[in-house]
Amino acid sequence: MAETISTHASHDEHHDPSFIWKYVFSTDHKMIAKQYMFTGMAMGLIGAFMAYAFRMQLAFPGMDVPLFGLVTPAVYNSLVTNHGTIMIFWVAMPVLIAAFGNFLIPLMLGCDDMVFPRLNMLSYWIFLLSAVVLLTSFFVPGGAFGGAWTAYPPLSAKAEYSLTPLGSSIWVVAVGLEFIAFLLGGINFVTTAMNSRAPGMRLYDIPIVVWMIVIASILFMASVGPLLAGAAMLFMDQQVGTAFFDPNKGGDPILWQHLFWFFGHPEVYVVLLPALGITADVICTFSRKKLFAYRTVLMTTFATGVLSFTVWAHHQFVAGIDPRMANIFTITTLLISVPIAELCFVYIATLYGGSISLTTPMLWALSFIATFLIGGVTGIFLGASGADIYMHDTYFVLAHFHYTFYPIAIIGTFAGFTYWFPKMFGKMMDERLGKIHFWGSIIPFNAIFIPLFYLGVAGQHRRIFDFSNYPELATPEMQAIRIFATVSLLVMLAFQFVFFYNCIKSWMSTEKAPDNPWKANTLEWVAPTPPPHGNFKELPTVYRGPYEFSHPDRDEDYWPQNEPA
Amino acid sequence: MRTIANTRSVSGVPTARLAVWWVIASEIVIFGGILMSYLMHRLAHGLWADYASHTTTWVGALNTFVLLTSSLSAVLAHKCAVNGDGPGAAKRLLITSAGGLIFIVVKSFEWTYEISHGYTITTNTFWSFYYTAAGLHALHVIAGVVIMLIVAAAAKKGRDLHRVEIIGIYWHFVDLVWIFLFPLLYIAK
Amino acid sequence: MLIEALVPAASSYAKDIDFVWELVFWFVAFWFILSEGIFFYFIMKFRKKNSPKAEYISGEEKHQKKWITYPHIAVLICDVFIVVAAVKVWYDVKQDMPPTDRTVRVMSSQWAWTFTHPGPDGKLDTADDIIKNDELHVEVDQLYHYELHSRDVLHDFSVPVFRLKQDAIPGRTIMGWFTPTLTGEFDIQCAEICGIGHGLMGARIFIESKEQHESWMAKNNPRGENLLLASNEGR
Amino acid sequence: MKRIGLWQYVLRVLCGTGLALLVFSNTANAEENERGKQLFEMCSQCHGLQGEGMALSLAPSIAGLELWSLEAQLRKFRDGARGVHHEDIAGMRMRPMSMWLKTDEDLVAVANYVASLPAVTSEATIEGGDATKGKALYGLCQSCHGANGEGLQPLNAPKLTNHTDWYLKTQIYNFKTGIRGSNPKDTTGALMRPMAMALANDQAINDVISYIMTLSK
Repeated sequence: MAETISTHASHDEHHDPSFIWKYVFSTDHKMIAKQYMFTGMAMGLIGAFMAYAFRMQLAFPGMDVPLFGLVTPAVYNSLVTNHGTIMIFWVAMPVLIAAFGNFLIPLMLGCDDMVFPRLNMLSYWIFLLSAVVLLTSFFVPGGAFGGAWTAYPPLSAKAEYSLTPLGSSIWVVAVGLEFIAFLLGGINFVTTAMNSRAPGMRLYDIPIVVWMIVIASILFMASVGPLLAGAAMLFMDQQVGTAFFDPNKGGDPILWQHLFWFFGHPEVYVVLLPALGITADVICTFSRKKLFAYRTVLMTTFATGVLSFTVWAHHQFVAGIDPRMANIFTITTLLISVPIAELCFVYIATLYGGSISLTTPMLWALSFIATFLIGGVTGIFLGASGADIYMHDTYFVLAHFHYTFYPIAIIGTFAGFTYWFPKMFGKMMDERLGKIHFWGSIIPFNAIFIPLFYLGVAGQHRRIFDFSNYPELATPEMQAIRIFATVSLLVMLAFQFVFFYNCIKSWMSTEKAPDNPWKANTLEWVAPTPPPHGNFKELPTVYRGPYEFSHPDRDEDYWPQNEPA
Repeated sequence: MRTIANTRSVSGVPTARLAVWWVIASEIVIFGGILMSYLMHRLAHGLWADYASHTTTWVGALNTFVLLTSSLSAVLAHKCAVNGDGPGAAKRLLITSAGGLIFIVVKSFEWTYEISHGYTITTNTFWSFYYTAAGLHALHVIAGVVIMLIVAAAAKKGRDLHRVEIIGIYWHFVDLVWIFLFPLLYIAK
Repeated sequence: MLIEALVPAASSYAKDIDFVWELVFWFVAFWFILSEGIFFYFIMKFRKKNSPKAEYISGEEKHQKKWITYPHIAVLICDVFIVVAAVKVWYDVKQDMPPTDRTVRVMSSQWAWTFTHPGPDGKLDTADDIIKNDELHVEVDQLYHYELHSRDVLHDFSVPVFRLKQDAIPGRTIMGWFTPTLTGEFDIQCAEICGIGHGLMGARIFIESKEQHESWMAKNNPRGENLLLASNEGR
Repeated sequence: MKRIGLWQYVLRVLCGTGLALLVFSNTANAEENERGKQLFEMCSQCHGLQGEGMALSLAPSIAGLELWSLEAQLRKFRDGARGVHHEDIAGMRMRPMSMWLKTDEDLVAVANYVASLPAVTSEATIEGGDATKGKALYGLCQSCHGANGEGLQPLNAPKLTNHTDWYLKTQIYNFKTGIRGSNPKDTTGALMRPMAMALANDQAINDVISYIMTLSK
């Protein structure tokens, strides 16, 4: 085989990287993955802090929030807006797609790096720029944008309505930059997966997580265009004075909603799929089972991807679109519940006959299924047009999508992070602390959002900063529920310190992790721990699928992909 | 810097060509978004035919001709590159980028004329679409010209000849977008 | 029943919407409990200490695949029921417009609701219109059309007790209908973010009996408002 | 404010104790002015950081106005005596904001803070007003608002200097047409209505405003 690492070693010699080139301007996919991971987590902390500030306002209206100050209505709006934007675009996307995609794709496909390493670096730097741009909006006159993460015009398009003349434009620019960063990254992922697989790796030998990230990247590429165009149009409306979305001058505010949700709904699957992939890998490894019906999973995922482009208008049932359209979109929306339900059944079926060990990553992966089911089933209420008339834009919606996005962005990330931590950093994590962190996150999470379902059914609407002006919502009982949810949030946030302590402690520990601590099959565990520049001592050849656990012909219960028969 | 990953070609399509197809795929949806929005508005507003009558069809037609011609020389450049004729490819790429420049120059005169006659981007939504769609396309032309000059400079020295094909594919795409824009903005009156 | 325990159902279609909701609820509860039950049962049963060696199941063979194929068809059938119920209610509430000669005009603006009641003559845009900010007065058991406008940005006219929700769009007039069935005083909320005053943009709906409504109209002889119409040319 | 149940109070205390580690900026015992300054963050979104007003958000300058008048107007907004007319676009924006001041203490605190801000003299934006003609017309205003527009509290007449001129114009128009002052709860505003009606047309309003603007200098 021509592809040995010797070519690479000689290549490496003439640039012995200095600190800056190794850690900052790195083109190494693993370093870029870590950069994405830590930037995403830092943004996650900022987003969580925002949640803390506005949840405190909801529980104790008018209170001077410790470490934050007074949450005025304008500040409240900008907090909920940016909490949503950050958590989806600057946490879920970079961590799930970019960080795990960058780290896993070359390793799992058995190659040395991405096909375009410099493009990869550019993608990260544009992403970082976009994050900085977004955060600057908090320090400009008028403050940060406060028109919700959906940014419906005319509110977002005109300064006299939003009262944030600069904040709203900065928001649009940041989101646009972020999309460009992920377009570049996505092209890299897809091309790498199509062209650079290890010799012998057929399409059905690719680990599900790689498939999912690639499909997610394609979904993203296919859906983000209209919104990028829309963002350009919105920016022109704000700054140049065009009238794309201004009804008084012949524009149409509903157009934005179509452009936004044409992207916005597939976006849910863009972040969902990588999390599902991570879960699949973790569940297979820790139940020592082959993934149930690999090909069905793949086909179902494709079907979900295609269907996800046909459901967007269920976000607009009561938005003034032609009411006849709602009937079509009710059908497509309920149809998409079928493949998602099927994926859940597959995961449950995978557990059957397994030999399950409840390690920290496994706990996270299992809780993903358990909680995502709640998010999934509550979506049916909202997809059914008749019921959505009442539920639309209530806290029921809010609780529903937190039950999808929390499993995706938080649980999925922790499952992947704890599972691949040994490979990323070369150290094992502390299991006991990991479990404390797990229970300390998962119980308060449910305690936050189950009450919010109740509040939503009781008719409480979103994005209202203080309910004491609504006599029916200002009852002491409902206020008590709000306080309960907020206290749960505080508990959950407090437990995150356990995680950071665990990370630092494990990272500092002197004990090195073995190359394949979980006895898993996929190629990243073949590489040395942590993988050096160039990843493998000798680039592997693949002989079988990724989930050959407990094969009857073999004594050991795992069978690495690169081991000859 | 080339990685081993970059030299592999499991799908049979060279990596760079594969990537440019994906770039084009994502660009198609961007332009698709604008054009769909334009069409929806156009169908809903009969008035727009009147606004559109102020565009100058023959200028648009001239530009169409220029772009199509430049695409032809991009094809010829590719042919040279396949035969290993770097300087020949560079020459033909220069002709293509000259076509792109002519397109931009014609466009700037056209816009100057229109703006000085009071048809600015804020006049009404038709003109907003006109300037936004054509402006975004013009940005692609400019980017294409710049990249093409870089590729041509390398090709002249016989380096990176595979890039001639890549920039050619991109240029055909830019051309194709104009083929959609021209009838929508100029002809449909 | 489930929703009514929290929010009274005060319109003719509120119970239909609640019915769809509950239909979904029971279907979903069934699937949720079933799958979570099996899920946790498997986790308990196939723990490493109980089953040290895992089975090798590809899931690709027909007799294995049926375990996901059958439930998936069953889900599809449940979906059909839900679609039928949802579309039927949707048609009644949003597509169908039962005729009536009572219309109220709802004008939303940053950050107030302006309700134009037709007054004793039952017609809008006449001298006896009663214009009220943040107060909507309607008579019980009467079919009303509403005419929804917005002055600036998107708003959403949401009356939880009616289970009614509709966005207001500047530049468009959106028509809808409701029939109040309970007397009392309830909340109206704005359900679409409309700027910094969004959270304070509440209004009240007063559903009155025929006598109460008539006396309210008599009391609100719209003097102040109409002086304004007369003096508008001074601008 | 709403009465708080006992166990809810306990929850609050527990929560507060939990946070005690984090609390560095406890304002519970801070000066009233501190509270007013803090609350003013809300107002500054529209009225500007120094209360100088912002035409974009239809918010007039409020800095340095008299305390009594600021307080009275805030109460009117909050209690539904002003800003409830459906044509009062700026008023309908202000009314919800005033409802944010839930207690009288907060209301007074923010009024105090605004009154303490240095008064601003804004540029004239209305053209075509004749200050000399306006001076003659001002004779009527003078009896309540004073010869130099300094206002007279016993007559509930606020000072007219240091206002933005477009605000004065809108208000005169509003009084004239009954958008303001016709609400039965607004007893003091009702007094202004006949006075505003004395200004026959647009030109007269512009003239008198031009004159008032000269008083601010």
